[in-house]
Amino acid sequence: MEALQRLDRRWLYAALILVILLPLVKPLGIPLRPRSWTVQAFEAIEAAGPGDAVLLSLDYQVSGAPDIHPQTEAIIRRLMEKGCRVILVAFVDQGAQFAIDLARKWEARGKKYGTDIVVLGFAPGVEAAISAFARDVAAVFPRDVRGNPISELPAMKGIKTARDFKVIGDLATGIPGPAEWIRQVKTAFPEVSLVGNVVTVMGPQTLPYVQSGQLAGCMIGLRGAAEYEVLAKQPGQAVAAMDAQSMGHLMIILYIILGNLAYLATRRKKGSRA
Amino acid sequence: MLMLLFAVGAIWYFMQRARRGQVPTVRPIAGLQATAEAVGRATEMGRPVFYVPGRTEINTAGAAQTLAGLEMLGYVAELSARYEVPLRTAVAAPTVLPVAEEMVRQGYPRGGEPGLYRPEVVPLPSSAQVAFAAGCLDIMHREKVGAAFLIGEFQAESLMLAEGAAQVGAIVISGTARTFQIPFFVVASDYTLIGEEIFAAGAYLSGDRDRLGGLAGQDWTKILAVALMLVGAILVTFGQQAIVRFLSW
Amino acid sequence: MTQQLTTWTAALATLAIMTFLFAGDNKVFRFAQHVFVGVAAGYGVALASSSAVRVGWTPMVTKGQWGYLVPMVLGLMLYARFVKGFAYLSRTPMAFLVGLGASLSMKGIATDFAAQIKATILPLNTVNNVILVLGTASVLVYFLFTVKRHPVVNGVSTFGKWVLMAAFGAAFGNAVQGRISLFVGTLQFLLRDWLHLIG
Amino acid sequence: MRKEIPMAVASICGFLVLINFFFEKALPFTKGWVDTLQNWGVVVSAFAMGLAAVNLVFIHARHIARRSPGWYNSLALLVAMVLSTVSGIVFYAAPKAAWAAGLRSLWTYLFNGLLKPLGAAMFSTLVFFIASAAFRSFRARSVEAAILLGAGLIALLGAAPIGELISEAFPRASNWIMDVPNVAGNRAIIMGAAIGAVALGFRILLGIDRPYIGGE
Repeated sequence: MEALQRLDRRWLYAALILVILLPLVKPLGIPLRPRSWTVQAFEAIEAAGPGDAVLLSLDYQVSGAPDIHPQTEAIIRRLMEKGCRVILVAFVDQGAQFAIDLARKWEARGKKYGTDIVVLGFAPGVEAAISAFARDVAAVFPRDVRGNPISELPAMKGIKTARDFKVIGDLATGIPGPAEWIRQVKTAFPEVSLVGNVVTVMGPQTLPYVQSGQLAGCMIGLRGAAEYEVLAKQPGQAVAAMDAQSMGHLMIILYIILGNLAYLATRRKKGSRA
Repeated sequence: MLMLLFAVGAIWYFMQRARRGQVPTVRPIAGLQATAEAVGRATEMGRPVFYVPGRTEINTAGAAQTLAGLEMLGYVAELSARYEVPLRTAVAAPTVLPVAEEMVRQGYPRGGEPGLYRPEVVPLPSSAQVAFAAGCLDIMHREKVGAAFLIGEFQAESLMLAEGAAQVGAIVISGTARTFQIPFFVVASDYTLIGEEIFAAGAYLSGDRDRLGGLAGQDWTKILAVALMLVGAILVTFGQQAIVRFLSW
Repeated sequence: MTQQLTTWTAALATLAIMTFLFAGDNKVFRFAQHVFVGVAAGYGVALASSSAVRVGWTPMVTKGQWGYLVPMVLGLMLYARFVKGFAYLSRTPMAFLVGLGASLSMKGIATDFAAQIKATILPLNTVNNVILVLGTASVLVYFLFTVKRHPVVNGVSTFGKWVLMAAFGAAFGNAVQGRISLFVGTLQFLLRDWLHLIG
Repeated sequence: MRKEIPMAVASICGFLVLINFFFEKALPFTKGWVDTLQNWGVVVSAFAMGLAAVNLVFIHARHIARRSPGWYNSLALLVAMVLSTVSGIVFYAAPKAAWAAGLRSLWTYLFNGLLKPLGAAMFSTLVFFIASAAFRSFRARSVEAAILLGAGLIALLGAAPIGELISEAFPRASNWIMDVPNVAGNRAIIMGAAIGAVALGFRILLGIDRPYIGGE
């Protein structure tokens, strides 16, 4: 056991990489059951019908993107399929470029920029910006990222304040996140339907807002994206990642248990000597 | 609205009371009590004490945590002077460096025997997280520290530091208010100051009356919350919505 | 072509960071890290300046909203901190941001305090509801610092600590899960976009 | 005056926002004022975002000038920064102009080829620190740590789809931890933080705390 403790950490790393890599190449197909908060989020987003405007705020940084961006992809795919109007915005600088790339991708697939999807851009100032945006969209974004006045965009027709969106999804890696959106938007417009889409680490601290009804639902990290893909019956890259995810969990659990067994063993040895 | 008035009122009232000399007493905080024990153990082992007051600048959102970490540093400096054990402090942010030096300089004489050991404050790069952590690990390994204090705002480096300290056999006392990092600190160190405990410890050690009074005011706001919750829940069980209605208003 | 160049650069950048795992702090890793900080900073500047133009400058010159001159001047005053002797000028815009931020976050008293109390007022007819109500209350009690110690308070506060630890357990699990997800995402990129090993 | 003006600015802005928040119906004219303040806030924040960059320029220019060890890294940092600043500004200022096409693709290249993968890779290495810490230092040293680790293991197993294959009980237990003790614990933390924010805000608006001064 003590020899195990002195094991070069690189062996631990290599074993972990291998175990995660294999199921990516050769999937196991473990079934996935959506959890209650994801189902709530899915239903809240489903409430948007053809022609309804949905706001997605991409408040994430590149560092957390692999955990949250699949959610954005899955939600937009579903909304495009249904013919909703998707409006993208960012209150974290790095989120804006993801939005621009997504719009271009859907344009290439035959959707019309400005009608089906539009990117407003980024606004600095965190809570001040969110509050200002919620109260008057045009004051913060008189033009979209491509320089078009938003009054001329069909996608923005009839949108003056946060109230005019059928659903708002906040996709966040930190601050601002759902807590800030609730604080600035729900206080001004309690009737707005807000969904919290967060990276996995933020999941636990976001759930109290779902229980209190301040959020209509919550999607947590890559698994949240996978559950959404299952619910929308369009399995994609997030579902494909879940087997690897499972194996990673097992490996870390194994490490913790081995480590604690070694710890107990050395403690018992010390105890018997004393 | 009423809540805000109550909170502000309570904080104001206890602040005034504290200024008049009725300073509230702070409950014992396990991590703080363990501090003396940890410094003592390092002395027995004949190894230095190592201190990191977080990695963040003093003028950012994490400032309150850094400040609490620095106040604890003053206390640890006092203890290490009393036990005559060397103290090493690693500081990341340029704005924190002078404050840390000041804390050590003020804390040392309080423990008597100034000048026996020269406490060292080591500046390390802050913009690169990994480089900072590597610098700390280097100190811990080279000096074989006996006690390590990691108190302030930490991000992902929390793990590397706590693990490194445990590897050299140091007793580890950690504290942060960053919710993501607390779990890692709890499982990887001997004592952890959890969340608001670092602010309370800081206020307690600083003896600042405004802050201690503010602490009492915040406590009474929490007590109001607990009372509303419990009474409300009991009433709701019997079909009475009075408190819920009061809160919606 | 550009797409391929981008993918290759991205793959090499990923591998450069990964060298840290097997070779420790090394030259390649440090270089990649510096490039990251540089691009990120430049990215921020570019976005910030374009939004300053969009929200401040354009309405000012095209619609004659000269009021935006005020925040522009305040914004420039921030940079006085780099000029010896005029550093104090940067305090006013900082104070503006701090005052605005502090008051905006005080709105939390409604959404993070009153609304949370309301959500905790649940009928005590299920075990879960009882745990939720008593758990929230006792964690709050654990975070009381100036109240006289009393056996009942101590007992409640210990229970609060256990609830808190279970909550941190959930946070721990999620943190580990999230880190695995990030790594899985990175591997997916390498295998799919770069090596074309998976679909 | 050097202290009084900033203090007054912080207090007036703060109180206006609060008055509007609580009395918008009674005092409708405050909405316009606060809207203006917030729009100004967006503009000032935009300027503030440049501060960190200026700081970086100072630090790394000094490294290069002194040829201190690793100065070429500083040079790379500054070059990367200049390239992304210039191409980014052009990307946003001239979204359609033909002359800017090259710079626009440079910008996209910098984001997708460098920024995105580097950030993601850096954070994905964290899983390895967790792995080695899991093996060496995550110990059930005390009752608290034991509860935490136990709940953590259940949460971890229940959140993996494979946990469900092993036993139905894992996802159920994990969801229960997330829905009940987690909500209770985090809710209390959220409430504590809200009160803390009020205490801090109150002291800032009254000028007792002046974080905007500091660093004399």
